[in-house]
Amino acid sequence: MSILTLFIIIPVLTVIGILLSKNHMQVKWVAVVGMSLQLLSAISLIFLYLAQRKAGNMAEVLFVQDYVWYQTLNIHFYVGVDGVSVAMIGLTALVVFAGIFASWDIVDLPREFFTSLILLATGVFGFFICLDLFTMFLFYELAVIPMYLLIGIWGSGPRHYSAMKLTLMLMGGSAFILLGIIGIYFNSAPNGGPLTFDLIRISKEHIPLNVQLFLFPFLFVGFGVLGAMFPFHTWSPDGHASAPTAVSMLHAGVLMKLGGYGCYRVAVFLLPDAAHQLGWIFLILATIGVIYGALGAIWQKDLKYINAYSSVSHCALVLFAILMFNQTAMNGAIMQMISHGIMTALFFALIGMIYGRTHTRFINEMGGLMKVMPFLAVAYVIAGLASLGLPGFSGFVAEMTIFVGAFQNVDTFHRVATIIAASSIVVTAVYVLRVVGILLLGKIKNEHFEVLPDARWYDKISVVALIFGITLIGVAPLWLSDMISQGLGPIVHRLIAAAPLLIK
Amino acid sequence: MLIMRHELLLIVITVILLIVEIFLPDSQKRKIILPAILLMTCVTVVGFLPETPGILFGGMYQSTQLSMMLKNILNIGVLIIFIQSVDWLKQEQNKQKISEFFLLMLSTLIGMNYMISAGDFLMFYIGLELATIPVAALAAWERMKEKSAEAGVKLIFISALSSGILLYGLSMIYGTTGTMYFADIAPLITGAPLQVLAFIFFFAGMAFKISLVPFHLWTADVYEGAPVNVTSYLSVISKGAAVFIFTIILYTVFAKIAVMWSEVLYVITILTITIGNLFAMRQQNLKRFLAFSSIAQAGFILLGIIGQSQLGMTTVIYFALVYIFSNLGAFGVVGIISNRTGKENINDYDGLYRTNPNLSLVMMLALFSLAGIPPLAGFFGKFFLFTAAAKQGYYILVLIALVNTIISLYYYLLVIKAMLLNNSDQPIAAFKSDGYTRLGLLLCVAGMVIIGFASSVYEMVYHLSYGLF
Amino acid sequence: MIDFSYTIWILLIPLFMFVVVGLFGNRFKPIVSGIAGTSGLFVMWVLSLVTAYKYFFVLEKAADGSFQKLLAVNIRWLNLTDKLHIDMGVLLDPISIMMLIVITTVSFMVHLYSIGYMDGEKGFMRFFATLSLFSFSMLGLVVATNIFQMYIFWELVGVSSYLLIGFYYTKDSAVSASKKAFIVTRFADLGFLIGILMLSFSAGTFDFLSLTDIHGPAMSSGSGVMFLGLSTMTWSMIFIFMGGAGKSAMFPLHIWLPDAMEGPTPVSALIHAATMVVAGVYLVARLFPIYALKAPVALDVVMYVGAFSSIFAAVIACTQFDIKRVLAYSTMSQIGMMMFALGVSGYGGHEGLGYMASMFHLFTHAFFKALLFLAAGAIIHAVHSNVMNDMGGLRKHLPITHATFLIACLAIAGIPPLAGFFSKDEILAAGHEKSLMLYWVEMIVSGLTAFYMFRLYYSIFWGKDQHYHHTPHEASWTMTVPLMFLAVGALLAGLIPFSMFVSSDRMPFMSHIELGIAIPAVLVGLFGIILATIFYRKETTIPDQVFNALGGFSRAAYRKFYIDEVYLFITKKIIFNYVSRPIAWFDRHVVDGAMNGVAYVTNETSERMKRFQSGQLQQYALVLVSGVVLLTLLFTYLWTN
Amino acid sequence: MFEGVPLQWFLITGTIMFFVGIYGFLVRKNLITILMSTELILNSVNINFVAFNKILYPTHLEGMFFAVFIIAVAAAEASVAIAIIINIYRRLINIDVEKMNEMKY
Repeated sequence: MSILTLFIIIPVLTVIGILLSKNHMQVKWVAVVGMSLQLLSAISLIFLYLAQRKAGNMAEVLFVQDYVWYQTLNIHFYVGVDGVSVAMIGLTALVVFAGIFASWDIVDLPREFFTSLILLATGVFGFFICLDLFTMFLFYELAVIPMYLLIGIWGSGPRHYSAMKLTLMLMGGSAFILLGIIGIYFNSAPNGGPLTFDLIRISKEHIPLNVQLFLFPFLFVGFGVLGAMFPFHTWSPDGHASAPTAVSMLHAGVLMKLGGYGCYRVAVFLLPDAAHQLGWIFLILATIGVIYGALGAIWQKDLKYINAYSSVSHCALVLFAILMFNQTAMNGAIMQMISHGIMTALFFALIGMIYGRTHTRFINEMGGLMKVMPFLAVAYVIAGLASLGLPGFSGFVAEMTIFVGAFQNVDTFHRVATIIAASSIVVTAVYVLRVVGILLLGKIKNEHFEVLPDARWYDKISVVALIFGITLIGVAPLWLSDMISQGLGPIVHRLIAAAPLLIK
Repeated sequence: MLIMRHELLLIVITVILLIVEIFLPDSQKRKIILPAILLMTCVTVVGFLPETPGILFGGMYQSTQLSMMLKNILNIGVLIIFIQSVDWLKQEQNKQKISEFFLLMLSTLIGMNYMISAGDFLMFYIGLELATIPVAALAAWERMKEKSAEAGVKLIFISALSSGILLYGLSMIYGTTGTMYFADIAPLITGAPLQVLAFIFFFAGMAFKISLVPFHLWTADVYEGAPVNVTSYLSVISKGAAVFIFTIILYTVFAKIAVMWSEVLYVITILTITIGNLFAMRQQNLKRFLAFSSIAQAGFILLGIIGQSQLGMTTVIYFALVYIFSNLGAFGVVGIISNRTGKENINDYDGLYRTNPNLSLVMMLALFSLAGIPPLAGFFGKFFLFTAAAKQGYYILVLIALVNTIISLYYYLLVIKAMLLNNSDQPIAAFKSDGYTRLGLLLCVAGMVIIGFASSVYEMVYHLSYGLF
Repeated sequence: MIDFSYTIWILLIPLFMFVVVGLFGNRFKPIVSGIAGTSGLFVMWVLSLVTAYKYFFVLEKAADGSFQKLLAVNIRWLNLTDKLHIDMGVLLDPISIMMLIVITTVSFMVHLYSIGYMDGEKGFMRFFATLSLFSFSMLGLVVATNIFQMYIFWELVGVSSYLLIGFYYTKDSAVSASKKAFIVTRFADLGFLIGILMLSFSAGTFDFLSLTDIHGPAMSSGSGVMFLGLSTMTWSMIFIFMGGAGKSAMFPLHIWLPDAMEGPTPVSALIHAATMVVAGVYLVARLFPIYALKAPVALDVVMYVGAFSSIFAAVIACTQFDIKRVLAYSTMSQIGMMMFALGVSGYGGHEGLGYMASMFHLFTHAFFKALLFLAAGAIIHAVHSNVMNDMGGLRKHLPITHATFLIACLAIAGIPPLAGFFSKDEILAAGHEKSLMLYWVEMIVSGLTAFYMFRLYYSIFWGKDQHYHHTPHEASWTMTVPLMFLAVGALLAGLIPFSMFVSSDRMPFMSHIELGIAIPAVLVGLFGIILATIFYRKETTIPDQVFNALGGFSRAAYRKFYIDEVYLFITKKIIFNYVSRPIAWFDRHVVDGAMNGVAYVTNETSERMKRFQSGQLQQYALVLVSGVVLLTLLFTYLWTN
Repeated sequence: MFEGVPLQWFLITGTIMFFVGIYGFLVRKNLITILMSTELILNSVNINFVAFNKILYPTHLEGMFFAVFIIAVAAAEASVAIAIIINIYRRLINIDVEKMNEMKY
């Protein structure tokens, strides 16, 4: 019975508790308790993992646990983590924890809300701990579907449209993934032996090249949709704009990471040769996405749209880094996922809190909030600085790792792509400062805002937790990056085996 | 003698009910409901007792572990339908005909059982007709409604036509092989043009029962016109039985021309899934809506059949099982609501969750299961179907099917949207459904949730099924 | 061997100050944070003086008699590739110690001054918190052991400058100024980053020690031609200089500096006169061996940019009326001279005169320019305006300020024996050796400098009184003491035998005043002063006549040669309207439209197809039968041949 | 009595009946007539069976039995159909198939 199973059990128990609880106060507290436990077990998992590694346990994945589920199809419930998944689990736990507090004000159907929220979280955790393609996919869809209800019922604006669009596009992606997974399954034992969904086992095999070439686009695009890859990103602005606070947080913070993680863990890891042959196409798309999202954000007037587009840009940077196929860049990709996860969650939390007070998200209608709600305003500035990659915050570490890593590729194509992508940091500065300038600084435009309250205790908890996260990583990144790069070892070796000329 | 246990038991209880019906005074007709259900329960339970397979009537009737399991599946389905229909049967206009409902249902069930364990086309044909004709009577159940009568007419006439075509095919098979026994026919199937023609006629006949495109047009009308419980029966039980026997015959009798019929299925699958979904998208009446969704589902089932392997047959049966529970769940909700309020349109369901949370929850689960959303059983069923088809290398077919799952998800979400997202100024008033309905729905939910997780079900099916190679 | 590891406290103290004051400052009375910050700076000041003494006089020299570069502290911060890793630490060598002294001194003075100047401002606490953040990042920048640490603190310096410029955040001009400053420098930093990427890739290290080791492998790397016939090294150096130019407000990235004067005056004194703006010069000096030995072309770029910026800024400075803006442009021009000096310098021995001169000028300039700003601050504090025309005859009211201001003016005008004279003389000497043309340009610049400084001086302290709301008076001692202290610095700093401590190859050498250079320089300076005296000693119409006589040129100079307008056009018009807006539109209508289009088409098909079902029994039968027939035809055809 | 009559003749007759039945099913408007056309189809099948049995496989009587059963089942089918038709007639006083399109789309 490994610790990992807790990450499924705790949420399930929490959901049951929520369904049993009487009034909505009780519901919230059950959720808080459950997710705090989750956070604690995530932290302890990180420490256990580091301890194991320090103890010299060099196994590819730790805390392994393997149950046979479907005998004949060789489907297992097979969990285990390496550095990467540990990091992602930590991220998820943190964001969910903050999300619970950020959605403290939910009055309409709170029980259903928290149930779906935690179901979503369950899906995400499951996805990160599973090493069996089938169960991974199961949890993946489990994570996507509650989105529909969460946005549709508790959302704002054109919520029905956005919810439907988001769900259909993501499910379209998962349809591609399903095809890819089945394809991998039937080629999982090219030289005899039983077929398997076991990710580690497959990664030891060598799938025939033509099959890889056929499957890779499906898998990469399928996950890329969730990773907001240009041009499949359009669900994200609408979805974010309509989603309630906590949902935007989880969605941008965690769910979009499933895409990047899937691209890395399934598409590139299992189909390295195809990745090398077809990678350039998606690299172009990713590079476009980076700059495109950033430029798109400049024009927006709705806070959530601005943030959604910046998310597009940042997540494109993740794919960009993954497609650089070397240890450093991939390390950066993972760190970028984590950093962007926390940071964007912080953004959406703040936007939600501001919206909850001013009831508008249009920056032109607001101004001088620094005077009214200093706590939120300062937090927003911090988030902004983190997002434009200021040293001392996680964003900087991630981006620099990515750029240095990407620059290790000698050829002009990668170099140019890198420089284009790097230029996004300027554009990011532009739109971040634009928002800060219009929204927080300057004079108060609307005198009704002068009396608005500042953050309340639960707001503060969620904000502080997230800020702590980005600052911790930003100030002391070494442990994280080392942990991740341990996890990256196998995939990098596989990639090098696929293309010997790559520099590690 | 006990080999024919299922059928005999059913016949017995049919007779019992008949006698009780005769001696029951008009005012007391309702008293028959409980015993009927109890008897059916007994049959279902007894059906699970182990039994050695065997052959009767010189091979006309063959009972195997597989066929017994299929019969059990059907029994469960019928039992749930019985439980679900109580609320409806108790209504005033039905109180004279309660026992007829059970009698007709049971006789069709008998027919299906014979059909499933047929070893000979004659037995198969008799079973088929026995399974079809009473349903027409059931469809025309509500004498006061034109719709119902119209449904009956459409059903009986189209079925007559299709069985005529089917028989014509059979006659040609007889002409080319000189026998009607499956076992004897199988080796004599050579793919001669006449046999091809025969197969296509036979296929058309079955396609009508399974309501595959382009033999599906009757479905929606009949489903809409017939009473909800009959509709659910049509969409689940008779379709399921037809699928089972169809698979068996394809895998045994027509094994030698598998290459040919898999091509036919390839085309028909694409047609059925796509057209079924496209039709379903814009339906307002929930029964029509579910009719088309069930057409699409039938198309998905073909994916398993085309798999041609043991895996394929397993997934077909497994999916049919899942489908029974999911669809019955959906129809159960539609039924109880239409009984209580007479509303059957999607936009009548606006804001249902606010008034009847549990019903809409069941409905949501059922629809999610039909759409193949984890962790409900439908997800596993669909996944295995795709696996089965991909095993034969039909990746393109799988891709098309996958794209269609998105469309289907869209229209299932439309209903969920109505129930949970929309707010209506006059939603369906909150009402308390009776114990039977609750029980029925509970069984469905249990089925949807458990079957997926309990891999043992799948394993059992797998070990009883067989494939072509 | 002396242990210098205590120097880390010079970094940690301000960081600690920032965190404590930032988080808990509002718990106490504002003044507490002021005192805390100042005392903290005092400690740092003492520490750095001690360090300087130990380094220069106690620590034994390296084998070849040069001052050694030593890593006082070095901690692994992040692993990138197997070769590249980012460290955090303290690097001690002559220039870093020189910068330590400059920064701590000026910063200490400014802290002290601000207690009086910012008294009663709301956000007093915030001011001091940010100030200590700045000190932390600036010190971290100068003691950086590797180029990436430098980049990190470079960014931090940028942001603290952003926060301080935007200190009065309710003033829209301040907000936009801070935004402008940050974005322009950020743009430059992009160049810096790309430069770092290239350099580190070809040299395989971030570490300054191995980068600037003239016999090391890094030196021999990246010499392959990359683009436009220039080597990788050259390109990376040019890009890195782009970063430096951004911070040091070199043309054409200077536009943020004048607007930055929106910030409180002490901030202008500290950040935008003495310390941060010279970071670019420091950066070039830090990588000087590479520039000199590997990338002469890049060094020429530095030279020309520096020269042009100095003359350009000097001209504009003559036409401005906002005293802080005049000072800002003069800063830009002085920094231009420093860059120029680096540009003309060679490596090693007397060749490296320019290097020494530039550092020397950086050192002296810090004193008198900080002094000028603080004095200007005192004046503004007294007059509540920073436009020349509201001033005049202040010498009676503000004697101390007047005296110190005058000293500063003389110093910057290069009048012996004040600080400016020596450093500027060295620069001109170095320039004279390299290229005569640029030497004369710099001559003109020093003339102009003298002119506009005294224009400023006269129009503030002479002329007749304006009608002030209340008679101006000297501010509290906390403000005057720093003035006097810095004045002493401006008087004496030049007498230090600078070349004995700082030189391109850290090898002490004798530099002496060449009268051939010095005398004309002083004459030019005096000429400028005299001219200014004629123009502005009393109210005359000569200036306006000259102004009009020069016509378009002077008007252009007054409008700062329309550079701002050009930038505004590019950003607001092009980027905003012709790039971002179309993208937003494209995203909504094309990309998203495609997705919605699919959905729409499907829906329509379904709507149309539904019509097929007419409800006619016989039509159903027809479809059924025809289905059979079609299948039959198709497959009997397919299979029977 | 039928000696010498080749199989084809029976089959052709059967086929003609089959298609006549289908034609009738598709074009006649009166439900009863349509029912009769289905009977035609079934009878054509009967002819086939009997003919095949008599001429090709005279040893067993499978075809004959099949025909008998078909006749029986057809009778059952017809009875149910007619019952429903009567019901229809009660509701809307005619049995024109084209009137029965209440449910469509």
